[in-house]
Amino acid sequence: MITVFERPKSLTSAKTHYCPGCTHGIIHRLVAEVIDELGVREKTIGVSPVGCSVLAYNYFNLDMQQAAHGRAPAVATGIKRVNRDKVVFTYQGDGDLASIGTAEIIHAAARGENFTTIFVNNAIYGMTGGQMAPTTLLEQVSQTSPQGRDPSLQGYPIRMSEMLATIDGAVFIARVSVHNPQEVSKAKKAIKKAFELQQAGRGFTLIEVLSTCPTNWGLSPREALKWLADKMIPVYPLGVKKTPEEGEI
Amino acid sequence: MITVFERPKSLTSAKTHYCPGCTHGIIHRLVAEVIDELGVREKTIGVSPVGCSVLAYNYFNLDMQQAAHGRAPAVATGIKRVNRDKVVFTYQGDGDLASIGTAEIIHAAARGENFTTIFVNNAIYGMTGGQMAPTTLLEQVSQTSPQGRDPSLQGYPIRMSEMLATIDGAVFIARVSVHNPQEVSKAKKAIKKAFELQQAGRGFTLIEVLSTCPTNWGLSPREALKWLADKMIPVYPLGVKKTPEEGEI
Amino acid sequence: MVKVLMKGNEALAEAAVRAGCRYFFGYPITPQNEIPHYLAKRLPEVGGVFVQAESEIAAINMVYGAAGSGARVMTSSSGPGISLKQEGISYIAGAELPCVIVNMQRGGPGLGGIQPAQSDYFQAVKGGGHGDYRLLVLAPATIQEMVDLMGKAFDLADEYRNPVMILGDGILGQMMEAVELPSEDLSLKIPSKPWATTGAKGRTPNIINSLYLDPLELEKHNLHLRNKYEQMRQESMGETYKTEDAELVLVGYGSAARVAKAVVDQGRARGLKVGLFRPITLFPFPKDDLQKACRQANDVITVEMSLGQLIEDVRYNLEFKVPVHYCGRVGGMIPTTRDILAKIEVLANLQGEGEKV
Amino acid sequence: MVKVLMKGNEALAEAAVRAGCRYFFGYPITPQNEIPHYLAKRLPEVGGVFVQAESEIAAINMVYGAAGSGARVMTSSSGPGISLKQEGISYIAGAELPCVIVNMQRGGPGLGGIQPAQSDYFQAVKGGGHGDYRLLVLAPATIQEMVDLMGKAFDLADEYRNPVMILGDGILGQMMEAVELPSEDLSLKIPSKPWATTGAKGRTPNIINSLYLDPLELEKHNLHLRNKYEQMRQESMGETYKTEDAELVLVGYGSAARVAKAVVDQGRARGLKVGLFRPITLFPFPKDDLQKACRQANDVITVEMSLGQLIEDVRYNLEFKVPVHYCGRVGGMIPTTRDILAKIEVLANLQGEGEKV
Amino acid sequence: MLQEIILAGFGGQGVMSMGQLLAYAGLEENKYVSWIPSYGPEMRGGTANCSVTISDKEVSSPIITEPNTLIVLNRPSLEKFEKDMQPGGWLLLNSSLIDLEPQRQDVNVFKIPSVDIASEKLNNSRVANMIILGAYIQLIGAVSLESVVKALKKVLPEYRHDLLPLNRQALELGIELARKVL
Amino acid sequence: MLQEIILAGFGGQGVMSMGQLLAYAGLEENKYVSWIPSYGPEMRGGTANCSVTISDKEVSSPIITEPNTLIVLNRPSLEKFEKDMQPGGWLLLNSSLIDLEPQRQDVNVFKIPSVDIASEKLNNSRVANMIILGAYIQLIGAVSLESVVKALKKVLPEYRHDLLPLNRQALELGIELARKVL
Amino acid sequence: MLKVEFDEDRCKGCELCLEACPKHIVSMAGHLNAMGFHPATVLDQEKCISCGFCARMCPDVVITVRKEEKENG
Amino acid sequence: MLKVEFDEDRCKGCELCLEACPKHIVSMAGHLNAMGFHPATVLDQEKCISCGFCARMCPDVVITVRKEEKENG
Ligand SMILES: Cc1ncc(C[n+]2csc(CCOP(=O)(O)OP(=O)(O)O)c2C)c(N)n1
Ligand SMILES: Cc1ncc(C[n+]2csc(CCOP(=O)(O)OP(=O)(O)O)c2C)c(N)n1
Ligand code: SF4
Ligand code: SF4
Ligand code: SF4
Ligand code: SF4
Ligand code: SF4
Ligand code: SF4
Ligand SMILES: [Mg+2]
Ligand SMILES: [Mg+2]
Repeated sequence: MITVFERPKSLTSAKTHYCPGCTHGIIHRLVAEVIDELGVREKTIGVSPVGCSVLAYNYFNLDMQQAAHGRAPAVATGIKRVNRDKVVFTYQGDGDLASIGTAEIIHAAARGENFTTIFVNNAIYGMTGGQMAPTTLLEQVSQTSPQGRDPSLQGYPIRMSEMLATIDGAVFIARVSVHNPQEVSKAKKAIKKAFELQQAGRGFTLIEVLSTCPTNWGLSPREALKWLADKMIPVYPLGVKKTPEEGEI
Repeated sequence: MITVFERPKSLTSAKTHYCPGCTHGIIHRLVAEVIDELGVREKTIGVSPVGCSVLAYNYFNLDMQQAAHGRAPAVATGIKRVNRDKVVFTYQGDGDLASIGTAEIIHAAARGENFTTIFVNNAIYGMTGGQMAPTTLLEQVSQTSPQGRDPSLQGYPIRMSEMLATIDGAVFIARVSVHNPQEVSKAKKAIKKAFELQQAGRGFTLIEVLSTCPTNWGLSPREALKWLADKMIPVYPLGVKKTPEEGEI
Repeated sequence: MVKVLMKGNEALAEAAVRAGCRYFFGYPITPQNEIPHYLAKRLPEVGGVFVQAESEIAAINMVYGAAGSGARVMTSSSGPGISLKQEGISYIAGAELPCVIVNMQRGGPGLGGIQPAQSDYFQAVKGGGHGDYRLLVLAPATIQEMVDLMGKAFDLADEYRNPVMILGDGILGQMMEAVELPSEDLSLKIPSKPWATTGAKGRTPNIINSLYLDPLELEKHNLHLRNKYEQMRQESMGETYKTEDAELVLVGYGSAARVAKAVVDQGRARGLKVGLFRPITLFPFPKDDLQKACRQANDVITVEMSLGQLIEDVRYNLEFKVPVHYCGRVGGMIPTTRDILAKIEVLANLQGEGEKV
Repeated sequence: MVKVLMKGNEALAEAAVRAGCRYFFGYPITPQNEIPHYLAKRLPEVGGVFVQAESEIAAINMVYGAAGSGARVMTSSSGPGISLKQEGISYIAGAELPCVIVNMQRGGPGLGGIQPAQSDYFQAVKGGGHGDYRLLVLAPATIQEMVDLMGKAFDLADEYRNPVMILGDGILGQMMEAVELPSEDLSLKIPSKPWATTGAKGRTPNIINSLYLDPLELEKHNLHLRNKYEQMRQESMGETYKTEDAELVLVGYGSAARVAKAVVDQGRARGLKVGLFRPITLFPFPKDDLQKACRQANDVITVEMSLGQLIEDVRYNLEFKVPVHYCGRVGGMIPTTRDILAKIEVLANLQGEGEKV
Repeated sequence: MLQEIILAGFGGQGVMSMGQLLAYAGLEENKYVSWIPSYGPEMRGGTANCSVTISDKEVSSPIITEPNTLIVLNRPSLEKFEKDMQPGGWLLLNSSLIDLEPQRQDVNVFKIPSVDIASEKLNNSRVANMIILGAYIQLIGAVSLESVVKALKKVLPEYRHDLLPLNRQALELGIELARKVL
Repeated sequence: MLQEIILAGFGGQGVMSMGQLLAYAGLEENKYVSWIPSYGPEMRGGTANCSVTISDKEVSSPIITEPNTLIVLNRPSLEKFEKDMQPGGWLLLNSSLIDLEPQRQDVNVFKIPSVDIASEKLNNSRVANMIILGAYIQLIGAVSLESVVKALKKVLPEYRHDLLPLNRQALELGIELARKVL
Repeated sequence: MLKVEFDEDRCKGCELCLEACPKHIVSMAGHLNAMGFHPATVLDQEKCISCGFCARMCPDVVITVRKEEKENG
Repeated sequence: MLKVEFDEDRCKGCELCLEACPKHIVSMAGHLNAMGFHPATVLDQEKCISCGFCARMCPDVVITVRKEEKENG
């Protein structure tokens, strides 16, 4: 018998604190698998955000820094400028990256900082108990949009990937999802491509991963996957938003 | 004889502290003319930034608030939410709006805040003596890009208008220039349209105005106009980047 | 009015509404999230506005704009978020705008933890932001007091045109206690604000500003502010409990003072002459009341949930006339009556010995 | 070595380079802009990196990342920018990372002005950010001292794994003075940093973190930090000038101390027994040296460019044993020798009268 | 009288509202009461708990480190809190879900298969908590049945007041069970 | 000896480097020196100024509120600073550009049409400042000609050392002019 | 060795694996694990095609999947 | 009244008006104004077509432009 699937080396054996069915766990694993496959575990430095994934430093079997809320791209800039030959990534939620950390992610992209961002968009603030995120859908109920998000009061969802794709320093931007095994495979491919471009010194790369928050969506884990597919994807279309010209790589 | 051109009422008679030939002065005047023409001087509240135009509160004959560096859109949000029937605008430089205030402008746009931003892009930090701005051109020399802006060290210029045009809450985004009388007229029309859309309660409007900084560009005022036309416009193409669908207004 | 059980954060939010607050700008952070949650529902009911800002920085600057337009407005946060607001707070103080800022303290530094602490004392009372400015700082110890001080906070803010901070902690925010709310006074008198930016209709323009390029002008402005801070002294408040004959006085504020109060009774039960002084305003510090409360004291102990911050102000305000000792827990730990009693007994013994010499 | 004339900001920047600093992250603000201007040119020459961050917040968090990776790294700013860094500074202190932060103070609050001031004293020494932490704070009074303290700052930062602040002001940043630079020591010994994140090659992962969800753990961490701060006391430094027989001691730091020093000579020329105590470390405050310097003093005057901040620490550290008076200018104004002499003479007269009674 | 109660169970088991009910009942009797939840980024489905104080005097800290009453609805909660109990206190446990034996010999233990009883006797497993609360009333006597019922009226929204009789029944069942033990 | 000099003129007139040269010359003579510019968002083309202290003692504050020497190159500067001068001090003014008469009777005034002289005598208006500096050397004697020339060598980049003779000539011309006055 | 193996004590009972399995052979056990969840399990190992879908969807890295080695190669 | 009038003391001598004038009639005066600039001026008022270009480009609102009223209208 050969093993076709087991825990990647770049994950520790710690049990996560994530809620049952929360897809943060899948995304962690994908990142770890990619690091394993590229053989860069001992030269990778990760940055965990403030959000449900704040404790990612306990789960990745890597050198890690824990960054202030929204500032992971700045922290990663500091790390990468010192460790030019290492692989650096940030792992950030939508509150972290698309709200308080808007300036940091945009300017890391504009500077073409040579690291990779894994952007976990679950359309909610998970850790603090379900407040509206910039990515919360119209009509979605949250603790701070109790009547459902109303554009005249709370504005419109932001499509970060599309926005970041307008920036010259960003070389690869893609939106993926993890709501079924096929999409999980695609997500992994995109993450791998981003890391490879980083290794080639190409500049800023970001993978937006649509993710579930069953707890704060008030759904079962399985319902949450369906909600993601049915409600989120129409607003946040999957696909590559920016990529280096064909043949360039 | 009829007067075809004189000082608008919405400007005070104070002499400005701007350097000779600095087009901040032209842009001030255009905003004041529009306010005069719309007859809203007594119901307009302006927000001045931190930058060369910090003292705009001395030049506009209006109720004004002076905002912290980059935070004018947040201040304007506070003002407009209290004064729903008033006209509110911010006046911001490129360091203010495109660097430290990136998050504030993007989220004011995303919330569709019903005010108007006059964004003065002169590709430099004027007030602090000529440091690189996010909008500084590649190869442009500044105090903090002494060898000329090199994308591998300092990244790429940001096109804020194009980026903001991806945001649903923004209704009208245009880039104009003031390097000759024709463009000045067009700039005024764009500003007027933005204010009118605000009065109609349509949401966030922004006019990016390409402007000169002869002092920190190291050029005479007339050379500066030429540099703007020859060097800046190719990187920052003029035009409407987003507008409400035809017929909607 | 009947007493109801309410969570501290919610009671505080409702009290703000009843004090005429119609604008809230904030950003989520534990342990104060029930304030935005409550107000997101409640403010629209009274024609007010709730905005979840993109960050604490945006929130405090929205407060600046709204306060400059004459509204009763507040924001709330905790540790890291309050740090981010420091520039904005300094601007608000510099531009002399009235508003209320709530800090439900948690353990630090850095991300720290989310359990109750009092580690932001200095930041609140000495001015964590740049420049010579002060906040009025109110420190409730019960939910009832939190509610009562909320009304007071808005009044003081308007009176002095100065930001007022309510310095609570995770306990006060999260716990439920019986509380009596003030009535919804529809004829609430909010002072008129002729300086506010509302559009210069029929008057010269109003300017909200903190910039004074001429140093002589800025000095004048600073001296004006200092006068105001001096004036504020008259607002200082403190509570004394059994200090008349107290040979040992505990000093603590907020949640820590609750524990200290219980210790007074337990200590007295053991025959120790213990009393409590509880500052209610932390700035201005109730110096005279403290000195009076410690008149008989041989020793003073500060009970605090910080590494020794309050103790500096207590020593300072007692002018080193009485030895002041520290008894505290930090990082989310709460001093227990046992901790404090133990400390008291050590002192009592020492003193006994001291007297023998 | 020969002395050269250098602008304070540039001398400081060059001294940082010679102390092994290879990374600078900052954002423009007057009156410290010559630091980034200089380093934008200089750092690439020595294989270092200069990044103009998008904001002060980004800058301090870049410092966090670089410091966590083991580099000698610094940032600099002034008033409003330093306020914005408070959250980041608290994180750096919490995660115990070494770095140097420069504050070239200007007048506040809010946008204030851009002329020299010392109004950020409390923010620097009491911790303007949240949580119980302290910075080591160094206050040079000359450009030479600024250069000398820069090397010291990096060493102390590494030794204590703590952020060190250099608290200057617009005068020290903008003026030129003669200065002797340390040699470019290519064999500079920077301590090894086995805790840094460099990729977990052949070892268990390193984690840079300030989060401790368990309050007992966070308390432990806080107590560890407190021990460190206690340890730092041994680093306290102060300068005395003619205090041996001084009946009146002036206390001031930085630029204000320069003026005070001139006053000592002028006062002595008039037959007054005046001396100066100048704290060089503001945290830890050189308490013993201060007390020693004031042994003969009937009066102490703080000379400060703030509304009365230093005075609180001076009183505290003198334990109210000597009356302490205030003599200051604010908002960008500089105390003149005339101001101070006038104050001294008032005191001298009062005392004369006092003695008659 | 000083009752320091910790109530703990899985997230969805209703320990929070049970605690609030107790606090409200104390308030009905003009006692000083406080309630405080544990809060933190603990895994949902993990342990949730709250602390309730009912006292004749002002409540010092609402955070309880050594409860004199512990009400646990699941096994991890028992494991977590048992060791902190004051000697002589009461430990009430939901034996329908907890198969573990308590370790402490110096506390009084009362096991109630509350879910089973609720299902069997009242045909509604959702009032299991009320049975435990009934037992608490009987065993400790800190609040009366009437106070709890009054509190329920306040806590339940008007349109659900039809549930009051059922809840009262459950409370009485708990009282009955506990009475047998004493 | 305590020289507190304010030098002021339009932005482009070179007052800043003139001040630095003076400070350097003082340093050559092992004096305590300081130099500090005015800084602020003043309009370019407006008034720029710097303060130079040359002293036998440590410099207290480099910011000068009452200069004993004032060197002004344009009219607004004269208007701005004249009133602050110490009585008995020296006021040197560039009369090529300043048509205004000084008001103060209690200071010594020396007017030099430096631009005209530089153009006429040296065929190079750019060394006008050096003529004024020469006058300063002669009138006040705080630093010597040799020190200023040494300082120039340090301040000028190597490849422009060919300008040294011309500058020396200008300095000497200024000395000469001032000598006649005394 | 089993084709599909569950590290039962890590399972949070979220059922994502159950949803993902093309062979519908994943079920939730009747008992509770140490964390208090009904853990997922595969009873009919025979039917498993080692596609790994279950493991790919498991957020908690509970599942190891193995394949029979082909006879040749 | 002049067609094009300069508030001389506000002029900063930037020459933007000079550059803008289609009739090339704006010139810089030989003297300095109070701020120390050579102010702009139009000597040949006759040639002015009142197009306002100069005023539109002036950052310092120095210029007032007037037009002769048409006889009819
Ligand atoms: C400066 C600061 N502000 C706010 C918080 C509180 N906070 C912690 S996590 C979080 C939101 C996280 O949401 P998101 O980034 O979407 O991550 P998720 O939990 O959804 O994965 C917030 C606001 C904080 N810790 N620091
Ligand atoms: C928080 C803060 N950071 C930095 C500064 C210093 N500062 C003042 S103006 C300015 C840049 C202004 O540039 P820009 O916005 O482009 O305006 P311009 O002067 O070019 O019109 C900076 C960095 C400040 N006042 N406050
Ligand atoms: S709260 Fe939401 S995002 Fe956070 S762990 Fe739970 S399910 Fe995941
Ligand atoms: S510095 Fe530049 S932007 Fe500022 S006033 Fe002068 S020319 Fe204008
Ligand atoms: S490996 Fe495939 S077939 Fe086997 S249990 Fe998992 S999902 Fe089902
Ligand atoms: S996906 Fe993983 S955690 Fe969820 S039920 Fe299956 S094995 Fe358990
Ligand atoms: S109005 Fe037109 S024609 Fe007349 S001076 Fe001005 S630009 Fe020239
Ligand atoms: S554009 Fe205005 S300021 Fe410039 S030269 Fe002409 S009139 Fe003078
Ligand atoms: Mg999220
Ligand atoms: Mg600019």
